[in-house]
Amino acid sequence: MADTSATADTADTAHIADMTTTTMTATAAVERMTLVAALNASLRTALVEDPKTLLMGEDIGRLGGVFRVTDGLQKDFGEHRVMDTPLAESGIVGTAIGLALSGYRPIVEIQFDGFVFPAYDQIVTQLAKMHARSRGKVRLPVVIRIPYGGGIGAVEHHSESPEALFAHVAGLRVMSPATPSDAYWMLQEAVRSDDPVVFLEPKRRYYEKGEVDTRPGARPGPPGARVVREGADLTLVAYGPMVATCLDAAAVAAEEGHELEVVDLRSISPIDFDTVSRSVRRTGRLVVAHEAPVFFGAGAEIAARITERCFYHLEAPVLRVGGFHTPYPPSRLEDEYLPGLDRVLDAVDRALAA
Amino acid sequence: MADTSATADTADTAHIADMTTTTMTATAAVERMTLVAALNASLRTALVEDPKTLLMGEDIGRLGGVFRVTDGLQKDFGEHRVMDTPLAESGIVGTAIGLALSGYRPIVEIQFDGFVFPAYDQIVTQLAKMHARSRGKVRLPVVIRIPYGGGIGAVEHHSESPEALFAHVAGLRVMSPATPSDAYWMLQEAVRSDDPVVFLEPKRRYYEKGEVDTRPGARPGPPGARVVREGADLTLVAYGPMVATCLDAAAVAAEEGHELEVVDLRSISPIDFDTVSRSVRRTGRLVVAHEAPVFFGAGAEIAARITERCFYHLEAPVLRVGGFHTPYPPSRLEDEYLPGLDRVLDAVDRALAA
Amino acid sequence: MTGDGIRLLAPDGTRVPHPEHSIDLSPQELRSLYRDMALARRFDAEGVTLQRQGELGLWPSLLGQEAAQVGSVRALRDDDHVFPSYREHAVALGRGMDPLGLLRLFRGVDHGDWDPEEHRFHLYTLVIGSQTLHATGYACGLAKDGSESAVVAYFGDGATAQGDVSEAFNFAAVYGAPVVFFCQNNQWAISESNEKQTRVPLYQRAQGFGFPGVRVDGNDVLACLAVTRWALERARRGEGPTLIEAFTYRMGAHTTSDDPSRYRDAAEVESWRAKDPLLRLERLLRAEGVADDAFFAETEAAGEALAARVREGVRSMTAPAVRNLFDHVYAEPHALVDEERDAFDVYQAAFVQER
Amino acid sequence: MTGDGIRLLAPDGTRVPHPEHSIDLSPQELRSLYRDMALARRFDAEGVTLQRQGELGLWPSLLGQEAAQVGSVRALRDDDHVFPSYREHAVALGRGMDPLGLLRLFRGVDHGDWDPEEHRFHLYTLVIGSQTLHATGYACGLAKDGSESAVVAYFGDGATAQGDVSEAFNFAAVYGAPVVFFCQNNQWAISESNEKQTRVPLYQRAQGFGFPGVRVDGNDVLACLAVTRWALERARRGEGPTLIEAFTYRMGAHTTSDDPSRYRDAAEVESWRAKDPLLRLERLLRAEGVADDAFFAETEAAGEALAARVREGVRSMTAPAVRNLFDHVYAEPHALVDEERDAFDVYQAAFVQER
Ligand SMILES: Cc1ncc(C[n+]2csc(CCOP(=O)(O)OP(=O)(O)O)c2C)c(N)n1
Ligand SMILES: Cc1ncc(C[n+]2csc(CCOP(=O)(O)OP(=O)(O)O)c2C)c(N)n1
Ligand SMILES: [Mg+2]
Ligand SMILES: [Mg+2]
Repeated sequence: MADTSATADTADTAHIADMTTTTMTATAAVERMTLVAALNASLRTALVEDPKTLLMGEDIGRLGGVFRVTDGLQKDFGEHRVMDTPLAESGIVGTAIGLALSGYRPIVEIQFDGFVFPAYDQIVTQLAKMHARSRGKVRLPVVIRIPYGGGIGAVEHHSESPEALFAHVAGLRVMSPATPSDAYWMLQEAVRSDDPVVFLEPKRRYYEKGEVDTRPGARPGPPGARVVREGADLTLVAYGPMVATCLDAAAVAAEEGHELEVVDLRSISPIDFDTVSRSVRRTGRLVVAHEAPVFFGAGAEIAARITERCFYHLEAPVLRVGGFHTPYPPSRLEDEYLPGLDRVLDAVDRALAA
Repeated sequence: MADTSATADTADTAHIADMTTTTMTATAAVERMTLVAALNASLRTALVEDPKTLLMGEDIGRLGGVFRVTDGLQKDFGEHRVMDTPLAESGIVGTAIGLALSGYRPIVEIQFDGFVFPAYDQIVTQLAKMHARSRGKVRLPVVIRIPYGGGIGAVEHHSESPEALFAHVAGLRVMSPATPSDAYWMLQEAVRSDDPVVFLEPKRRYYEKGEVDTRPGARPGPPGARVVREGADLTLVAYGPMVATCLDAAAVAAEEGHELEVVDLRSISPIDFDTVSRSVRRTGRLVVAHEAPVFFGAGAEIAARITERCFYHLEAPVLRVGGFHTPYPPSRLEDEYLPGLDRVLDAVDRALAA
Repeated sequence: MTGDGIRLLAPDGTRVPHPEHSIDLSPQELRSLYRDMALARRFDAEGVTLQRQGELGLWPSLLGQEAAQVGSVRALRDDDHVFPSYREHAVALGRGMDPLGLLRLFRGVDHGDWDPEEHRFHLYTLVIGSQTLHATGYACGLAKDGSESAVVAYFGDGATAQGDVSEAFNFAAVYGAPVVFFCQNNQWAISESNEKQTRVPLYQRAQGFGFPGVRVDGNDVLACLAVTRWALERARRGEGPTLIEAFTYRMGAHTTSDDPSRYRDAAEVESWRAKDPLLRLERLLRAEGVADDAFFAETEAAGEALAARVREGVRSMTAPAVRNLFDHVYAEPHALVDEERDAFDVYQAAFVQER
Repeated sequence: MTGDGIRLLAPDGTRVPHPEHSIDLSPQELRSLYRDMALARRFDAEGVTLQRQGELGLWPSLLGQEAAQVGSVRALRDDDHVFPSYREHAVALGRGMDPLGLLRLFRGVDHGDWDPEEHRFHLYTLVIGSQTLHATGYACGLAKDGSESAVVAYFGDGATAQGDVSEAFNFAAVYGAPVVFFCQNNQWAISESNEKQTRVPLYQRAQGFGFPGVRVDGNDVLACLAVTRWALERARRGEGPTLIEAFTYRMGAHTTSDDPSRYRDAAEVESWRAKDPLLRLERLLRAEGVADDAFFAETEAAGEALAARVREGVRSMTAPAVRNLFDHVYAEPHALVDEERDAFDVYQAAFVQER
């Protein structure tokens, strides 16, 4: 039976052999690519730049992952760096913690949002806490990549938005890119971080394209919130898959004479409240949109904190638009269920009318 | 090796033998008792009233649970109704789901808050969703009892407040009693509910006493929020272990001339926003206190929704006081860490000053 | 015991004697097993076609696993209970389930909302391994009731790696629960072959938990029936759980979304084609004169009829209104759900008006 | 193999020959093993006393498990790594850990914040079973590095029921990780005896995952040393994991919070007293003339000195300021933590002023 970890010496030789292949080089350039391709390029860069970087997950090897985010990486970097794991998420994350303790920097793929929960204990009680527990002596640079959110016509458990369940937990960073460029660079940031990062990938945007400048000089700073459209009438905050929806809403609102400012949060823990506050102080109105259920969702935290910070600037209560307090519906209902253009605009209208 | 489930016929006989013992009778009366004793009495009532009720958990048999909540119940009802389980929380909850599917009504004990996470997958992806998934055909009357919160000088993982992590999940009910009487009756309510209930027991109040009327006629309705102290100046919302702290704070504030209205939420999912709104419309100010970290905590949801409902009645932003975005500290620090009287009063002062 | 496992019917259609697990079936029973396999295969092919035509969102094909499913489900009594994974279409048919119930799930109009008690066939479960614990708990419940029914939990080779499955093995062993763990080892968990999941043959896992594990030739419907029957009898006698590893092969893609050419050789698939479960039973039936051309033609016609019914049924399936989503989140009234339903009604009404 | 397991030293202090696991130790090594056990026992007793005196919040006593811990840890090389549970005080001492580090955790001034790399002794882990996966991952890392170090993961009999432990067994087997799973079967998981956790002897669990499991007499320090050494050699040779079940007994309460009189008989405890791990080595040492009264007196004195040092150290331990809590939540700057720290500073300053 093949031993994918192998004994020390064969591992080493394989590794050296890998290092000499030209495919190891990540190409740096400005290119139009899909979000998936950007993630793939970012992982490739990480594997090239740091031999301690490892990829782990189910079906990430020959298959390249069910979304092909790791396509070609096992072929180019070998089974020792791109490890197909047994089908056990707790085992994957727990083993990744051990690998991190031994000096590696594992990047874990969870196949779908709905399948992260078997690993929740390891993430919440171990991964999140070990740095604090050791008072800084242990660092766990583990990235947990999770394709998340709905909109792809999938069956149950394949469309969840669990970000609140990670953001509430101290010790984790939670981020979600909205564009191919952010996918590339935020993943770079996540990989370089010495903190554990839950990296949520907006799967329904996987095949949307955008320009990505992968040249080292293009590296932006750590991901704060970003104003992606300016406007004076109302602030619309979103992240991940909902940013594009909110930009569409802003375009429609503009036709109706309302100038919406759209803020892409990018990081969900911590949240860049300074950027949001600055915007709300100008606009006086705030709508937060996410796919996750509204009840105890990110919108609650944003509404609470921004209201506290901007109480005397707010002309209307912060409105939230998001998932209902129901399980994610069967796929034929998801277009109506998801907070789409119309539901966002409805909330915007109500906020503007208040 | 003893088989604690046993074959069908021995199980049955044992069961009938149990039914005839006098210890089976729950005594109904008005009595002063600790919160633990109230829970014990409530479980006893449940076991007496419905032969389909089962208790499951680690060390709940002879030991009576580490907090003695199940003290004496295995002796009186037998191993078939009060089952010591293997040390595996996912197994406990998963098996409880199966038992519920077969017509039983399992009441599960999780030994400590920090040990519920291995069961999180079963709770979130299975227990919470099966009723909706089957469009009502399946009912899962499972109660998950969890001693939660800090303040007892315990080691790591024994002082967590995970309520937000359950409240965000549709399909679960989450409740937490603050007094022995509520402990008795709310647990009755949880056991009778055909929905899964996460029942959070404020462990640092376990040995506080209160009057409990266990006579059937004393049964209150389902647990809405309750105004436990009236006041006109500010509404203070809490639940579980923080209710007593908030009542203390109100007493101190009264000496300083501020009349605080204290609302015990009792149910964390759903939240009785009507009661809270009514109060806030009168007082114009709201402070929410809980032990759990503030970031993405229950206070966020309450602040967001009450601000939306009472925007024009609020004279100050809703303030939240609770745990920090840090892991729960070593026990020698918990008195300072926990939102105690002083931190609650500090928030009250700030809200009154705004 | 390793290799292909317990076998009563060789790929060439000849019978293989077995000291413990022999089985004596009437001609009619033999024909009926073939018929069930053939109908399942035809039904499954229709699932694939419907997905290709855009009528279904996804279809996990059972092609190659007909004997494992039909043989095992045939061993059940009516009052026994099944906890399936998501590929047990032939088991579902064997329990008398309406095939359209399954298809509603894969069309995305519901999450598979049949009543699990109607045919004692639980809901499909997509979180790998979860259902093994439910099956164990259900079996404990049956034992407590003094019932003589038993439970069969279906899962795959990949699932054995999940902690939940090990916990189910242990709970079942400790409680002596009347449950049969039926693992269809179809050699692949999406793109991962057995050696990525386990270091030893899967049936051996059971021993470490204190109950018997056996491997059976999963493409031999007779052996699957005989061995499952034996395991169910153990369960009924109060002897506790059994693990059956049905050694079979996933002839198709993992699901219609999958492209197996990325990770496995056509030659491997070819080698398994020679072990086809239908073909070998057909050989037996013909060799022993139990079935003739007319039977096979009639079976094929029945398959076509089933396919036609399924096709038509699927095409006319519509999704319920979103508003119905709010109805069954809780069994009892729930303020938040009511509030959100009301708000949704207001929103929809306004929206309709605007247009 | 069942019963008490592999044994080299009988309770009466006589040697027992064993075909595979014989061991040849110098008189000094034998004395040193005794000394380590005696110091551990004295240290542990002091932990109990300090808890009774209110100086510690909790203490999980290792009484009875000295041989399992001292024997196994003695088998390690300096560059090997240990992943303990929460009762491995003798293992900690064996690794050269400062005993006060452990006591800080149980005093509640920190969560046990030693540097796990200093003595290659990982943090105590309270979530049952979690550390077995970390150990497996660490071992994979060592193998990738080409290192010849190995890892030992400690856990209890109860822990074997956890899914994580089964997943660790499987990952270790599949990856051939150089890890030794050292299960101290002290017969009890708080109030639950072995038969509540498993239907079969625990060492048998390993076989189902494809690696060897052996039971060793956990009160026989020589056997524990010999068998752990053998398992570590297997690991170093690239032969993968081993499960060792050290059959021993928890002579005390689960922790100082526990009252074992509620669930177990005094007679059972008594019967294990006859198998005391220290006593039997003392008998050997005296019978073979390897140690005399002076040695035992000196050892006792060393124990008292350790206890005194510990007592003093614990009493002078103070908790860090709450403010420090904010320092190590993240390794890198974090806006929310900074904001909360600032707010806390403002609050505290105002509070101090008010007084
Ligand atoms: C907990 C969990 N993790 C991951 C997945 C994604 N997934 C779906 S099927 C599958 C492979 C299952 O393989 P196996 O158990 O052998 O069953 P088969 O599909 O071969 O019938 C995976 C990884 C899942 N459904 N659940
Ligand atoms: C996941 C989890 N569940 C429950 C507990 C509570 N708990 C602490 S120790 C213990 C028993 C452990 O028994 P065993 O593994 O045999 O170790 P021992 O204490 O005997 O050394 C339990 C149930 C825990 N710490 N972690
Ligand atoms: Mg498979
Ligand atoms: Mg133990």
